Amino acid sequence: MSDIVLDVSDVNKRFGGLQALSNINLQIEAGKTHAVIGPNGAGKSTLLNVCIGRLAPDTGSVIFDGHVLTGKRPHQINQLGVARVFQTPEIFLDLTLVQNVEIAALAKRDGAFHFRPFKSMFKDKELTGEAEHMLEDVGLLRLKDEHTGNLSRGDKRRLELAMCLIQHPRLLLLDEPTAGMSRHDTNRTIDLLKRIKERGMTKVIIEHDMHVVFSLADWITVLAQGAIIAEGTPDQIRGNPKVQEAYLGGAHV
Amino acid sequence: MASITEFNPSTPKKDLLIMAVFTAVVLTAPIWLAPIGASYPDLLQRFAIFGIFAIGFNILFGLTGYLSFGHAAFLGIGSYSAVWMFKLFSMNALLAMAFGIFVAALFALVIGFICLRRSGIYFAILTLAFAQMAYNMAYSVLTPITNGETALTLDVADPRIIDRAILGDAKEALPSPSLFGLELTGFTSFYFCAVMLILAFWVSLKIFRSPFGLKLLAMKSNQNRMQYTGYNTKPYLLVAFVISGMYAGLAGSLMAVTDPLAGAERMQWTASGEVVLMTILGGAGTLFGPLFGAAIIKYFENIFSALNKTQLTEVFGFLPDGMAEALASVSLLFVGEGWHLTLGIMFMLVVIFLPGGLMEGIYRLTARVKRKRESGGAVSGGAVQPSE
Amino acid sequence: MDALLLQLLNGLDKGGAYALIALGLTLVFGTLGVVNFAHGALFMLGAFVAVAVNRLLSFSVQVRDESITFFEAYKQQPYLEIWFGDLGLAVIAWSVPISILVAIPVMLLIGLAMERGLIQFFYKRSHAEQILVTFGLAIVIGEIVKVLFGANPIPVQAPPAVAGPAPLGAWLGLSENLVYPWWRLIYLFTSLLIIAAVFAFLQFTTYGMVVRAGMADRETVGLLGINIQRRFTVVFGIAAIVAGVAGAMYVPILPPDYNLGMNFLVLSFVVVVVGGMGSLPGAVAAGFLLGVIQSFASMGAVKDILPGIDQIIIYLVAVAVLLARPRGLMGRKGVMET
Amino acid sequence: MGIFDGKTTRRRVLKGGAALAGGALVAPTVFSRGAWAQNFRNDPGDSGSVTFGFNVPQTGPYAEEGADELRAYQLAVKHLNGEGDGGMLNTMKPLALKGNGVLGKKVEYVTGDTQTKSDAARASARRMIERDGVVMVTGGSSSGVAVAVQSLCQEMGIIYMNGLTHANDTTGKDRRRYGFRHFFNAHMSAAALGPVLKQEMGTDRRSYMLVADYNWGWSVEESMTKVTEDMGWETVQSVRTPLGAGDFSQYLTPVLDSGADVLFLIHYGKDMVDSLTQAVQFGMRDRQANGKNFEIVVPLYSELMAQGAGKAVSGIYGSSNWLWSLNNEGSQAFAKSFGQEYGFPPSQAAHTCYVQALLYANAVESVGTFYPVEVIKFLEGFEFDGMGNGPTLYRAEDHQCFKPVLVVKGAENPQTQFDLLELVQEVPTEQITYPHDLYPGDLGPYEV
Repeated sequence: MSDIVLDVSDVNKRFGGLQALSNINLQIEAGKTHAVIGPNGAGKSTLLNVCIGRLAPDTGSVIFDGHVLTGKRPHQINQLGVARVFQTPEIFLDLTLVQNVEIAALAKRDGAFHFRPFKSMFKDKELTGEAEHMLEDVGLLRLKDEHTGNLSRGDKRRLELAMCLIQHPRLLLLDEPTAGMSRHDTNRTIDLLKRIKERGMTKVIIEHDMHVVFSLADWITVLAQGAIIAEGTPDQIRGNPKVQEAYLGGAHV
Repeated sequence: MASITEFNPSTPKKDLLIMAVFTAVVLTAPIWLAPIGASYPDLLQRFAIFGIFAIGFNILFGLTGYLSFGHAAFLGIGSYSAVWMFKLFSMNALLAMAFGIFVAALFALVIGFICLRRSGIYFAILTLAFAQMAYNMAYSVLTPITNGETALTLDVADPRIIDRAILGDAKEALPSPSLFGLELTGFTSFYFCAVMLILAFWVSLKIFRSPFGLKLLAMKSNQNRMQYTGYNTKPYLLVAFVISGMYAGLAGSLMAVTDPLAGAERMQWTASGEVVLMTILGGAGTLFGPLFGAAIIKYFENIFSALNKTQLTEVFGFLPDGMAEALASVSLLFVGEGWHLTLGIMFMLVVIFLPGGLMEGIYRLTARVKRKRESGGAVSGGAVQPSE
Repeated sequence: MDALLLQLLNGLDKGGAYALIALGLTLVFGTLGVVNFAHGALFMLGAFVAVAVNRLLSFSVQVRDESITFFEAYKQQPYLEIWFGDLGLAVIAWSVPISILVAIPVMLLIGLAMERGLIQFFYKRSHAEQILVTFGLAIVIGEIVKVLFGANPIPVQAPPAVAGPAPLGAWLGLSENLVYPWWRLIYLFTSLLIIAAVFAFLQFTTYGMVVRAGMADRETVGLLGINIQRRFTVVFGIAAIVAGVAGAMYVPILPPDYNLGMNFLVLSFVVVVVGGMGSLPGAVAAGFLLGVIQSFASMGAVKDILPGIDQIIIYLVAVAVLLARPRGLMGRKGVMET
Repeated sequence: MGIFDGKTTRRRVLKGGAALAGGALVAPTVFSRGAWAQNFRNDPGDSGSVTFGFNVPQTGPYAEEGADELRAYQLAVKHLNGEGDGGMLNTMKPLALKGNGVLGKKVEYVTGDTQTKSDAARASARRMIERDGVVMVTGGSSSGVAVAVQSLCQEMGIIYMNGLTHANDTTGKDRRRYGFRHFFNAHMSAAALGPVLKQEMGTDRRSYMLVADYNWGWSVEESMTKVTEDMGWETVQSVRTPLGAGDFSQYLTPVLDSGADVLFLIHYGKDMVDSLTQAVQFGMRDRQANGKNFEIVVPLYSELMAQGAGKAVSGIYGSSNWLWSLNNEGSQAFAKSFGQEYGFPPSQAAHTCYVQALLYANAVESVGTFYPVEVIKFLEGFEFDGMGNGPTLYRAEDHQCFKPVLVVKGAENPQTQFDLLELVQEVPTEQITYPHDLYPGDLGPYEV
């Protein structure tokens, strides 16, 4: 019996006349990289928003590690161990790279609210060390004292990943992590994600770049028009005619 | 976009130096401000008090980016509380200040809790609305508490329960605020304010260097990311709001200490606007900027407004008579009753030529000089740049 | 009943003034993204256009009053009167309506000059800097007016035919006591007309459509190859005209002084925000709403129950609206929220 | 700055800071020589000149009035120093001044902006006292400022000669030993207006009051209500209006339907200009109510306000401290020298300020010292004449001047822009005098 980290069961969501999600059931196993794919408008983003509690499902439930996520606020969900990477990198633009990562580390260490105004940042060598180590891990150490505004999109994504990783989340949600990236940046990001994979972190990737999905995923769920049309290992999905029809359009991948 | 922040990596040693220099500069202000005619207790006190006000405002606006347009309300509340403390209990400055800060904090907690439900201009207008209500009420219907237009002042017949219990009922004349027997008037009073300013600055420095301050700044940059990183942003904002409200309360009660009077116009929107202008003029989010801004505006208000034709004619006395007269007349447009004009022009010039305020302007200028020196390093002998 | 009707009129009248000022302010927010603290100064400048026109028209022959020996007092006879007799006097008497016509080109020019000369450089700057520079500009404009016209309020009368009250009660078959100043009725009517004109312009002209599209999504419209910049300059000019005409028309009701703009500044911001940033209908609705509520709150019966309520009602309403509706009455998401 | 070189330890920095602080503590005494060494503050000593502080509103709603006050002060300084035509020095009785300054010292002055805010006014006054070493402060154009600066001057031991302030509090509840007021007050306005209103409008009137919602407004309201009700009038309603309302329509329309036939506009400055202009537009000057002509009364008038309201003032009653067109020696002397200097006649604000400056100078000259206690004792109970208001007494108990009060009316058909107001009656001093304990207050000590 494998350990289920995220359990989405019987979720339905309707926007006006549009059935955005119908009867979604997903069980995400610990340590696995789980990809959700589907053509535009398939309901991927809605599903993600339901998973992080931003949207309440009409029916069904989302349970993370024994906690109902629906109705919880973003910071509470994060504090439970869910980190999220956004479609467009969300980082702190006015701060330096190392500060960006430190803030993420502090959230993990000190919790959602922590008020000690007389504590000095620079005496916290441990924190800085940890942050720098993390930056080194994603290959941004040399830029650590730069402001983040000048980073390339790929570097911003890596920074955002670093911010998520330093929190050692139990579940990492990635919303199209390579959207809008050059081929070079995409490959670097894939490499990074692969390395993380080796650490056994549970991940959910929403993506429609097949190259990314097939390089990373252990298990793939295919959405189309709000419903799951197929599930399986990359190989199974690759060979699934329904998927090819709905999504790949017969093209070779 | 990116503003200069004092989060540029610093070291404890550097900060200690900053504090030492700052302390020295503040305490010697009566000496080095003498040549520009600003070395008299009242103005020096005002520099200190409005410096505190602006430093506190900067903790909210500079760090979190939340623009409060009603901060003068807390200044006024601090003043009224302090004067009431004087009247009812004791002339001890510390008691009055403690009370002023406490009451201001209470109000800030309630008002902040409500206003922080919104952000951006909606937040600004909410704070403005509360401050204007406070001002309008204090000026009229709350007169029994505030003494309205004529301002709340001390009276020989005030109860002063604690003082009378300790010192007896001897005094005939109006007492001055004091610090355990030391009367706070004239330069003594300035030094008292100066110490408070140094303390206030030190607290602000600590906040700027703390994880708490860093988080506030991060919130200004991206509140959404902050929430998804696991922070409950509301209490952070509220704490920042209350802290800056307490700074305003401290400034307000210090105003009462240096001059035991509390008037409603301290809470008017123009007073709130003034601290906004001070902060932006000096450079929001910088450590020293708000102080500079406060000092400049107060200097204009008190010194430029006091220049008149006779003095100007004297200044231009070395010129031929007609010319001196003409120059004096032209200058008169900018000083005396025209001092607002100078202030307005200065606001415009600073924003146009020094984006980000005076401090950022200074940073940019020094950075440019540095760059020039670096590029011309070989010629100038290659000054070694301290690595940061 | 009569009292309520009159207060409703008062409220609408006030509302008209609020709405006109707020309209331009929100237009500039919505299109240019600029927080214009000098908008009140435009209102004030409009009022002083009326003063200046009056001064020009009544330019006079100075006849020394010999009864006063120790300073020069003059009896004045306007040239217009000398040249054209009663017709000349009539022209002077109608100086306010005339000045409204004059205000249109003058305010347009001032608006364009302001936008091209200063505001355009601040589109991309932070709101804080916009506030500082426009506030500085407002001070400078105010001080220049002070130097030119003095600090005292300057009276300019409405034309005699409409200077007094209109017998509303007699028209409606109600009490004789029901009267209302002609000029205020004209003000209300004209403000509605101007509001309608601005809406029509935005709604029915292609120019206006582009501007509206620009308000909604500036980048896209810019990508379409339309010179949105120039159109926004014109928008600023329109905002200046609306504010200026509102100011010129307001002169008979409120003798203007150089501080007039500052007095209206805060209020107009409250109106705009209650209406919702960047929403034109919101600004108009909020203007009338606040005007009417303020009028009713000032009634003796209300004040007896809640003393001083008239002093804070506008702010109370603002707080209530903003807490109930996060973006004011009709605000759009994301505008000026950070 | 050797102590900052090399390795800076916390201890050394603190020490250095303390040393600097010590130095600074000593330094100020050098700059304010005379502040503590002598027996009273700002004693001009052997200096050849003496400085007065003119603290007037230069920005804000009363800027124009402040400008006129400043002109008057500058004229007073000229006259004191023996320049110009001497103005009221030619008419004042008794007179000790010789036209050679004060006690042989040339009079100089500093100016400041009160902004019509008590904080700013006190800051400005403090600057004058602490930095510029003035022996006397004078000015002000509102009661809030007057009371605030007056109490400051009491604490500092500097004499304050009030400018234009009309609330009863200034010499009532908030009277101070170091403060003196030449201007009349709300009580006197009411007392003077009463009989004239009775005579002009009869005893069967119903009045409606719009009151500026702050201390001054309330004190006029109180005085006016008492006087009018004593003569049989009925107060229908009294409504308080916020300061700076701008548009008063919502307060004016209820008047139409109230059954009142007299409207009191207890407003000053811009508020008065606005409310009066608007009241006239509502037809209130020309309407009939209860079979009588509807009347508007403005308890406190000023020329500058009349200019602001323009034609709206004609036929409106009010009271005034002084008019330049008064037919007496002092007034003419002052109006003449002011008119020749500036090209237009002085306002009542200018007059009261000019007189106050002269009165102070004369008191000093008379007692032969700037020592404020002596000067105060001289001014208390001082009787003088020839200053434009006829025989005048500075009452010792509350430092309020007692002199005739003018009831004035907006001119029906002004010939020039300078005769907007015309005199209706000069109400004699006896009628407006009241016991000093009617508004009880405490002057405080002579020595501070």
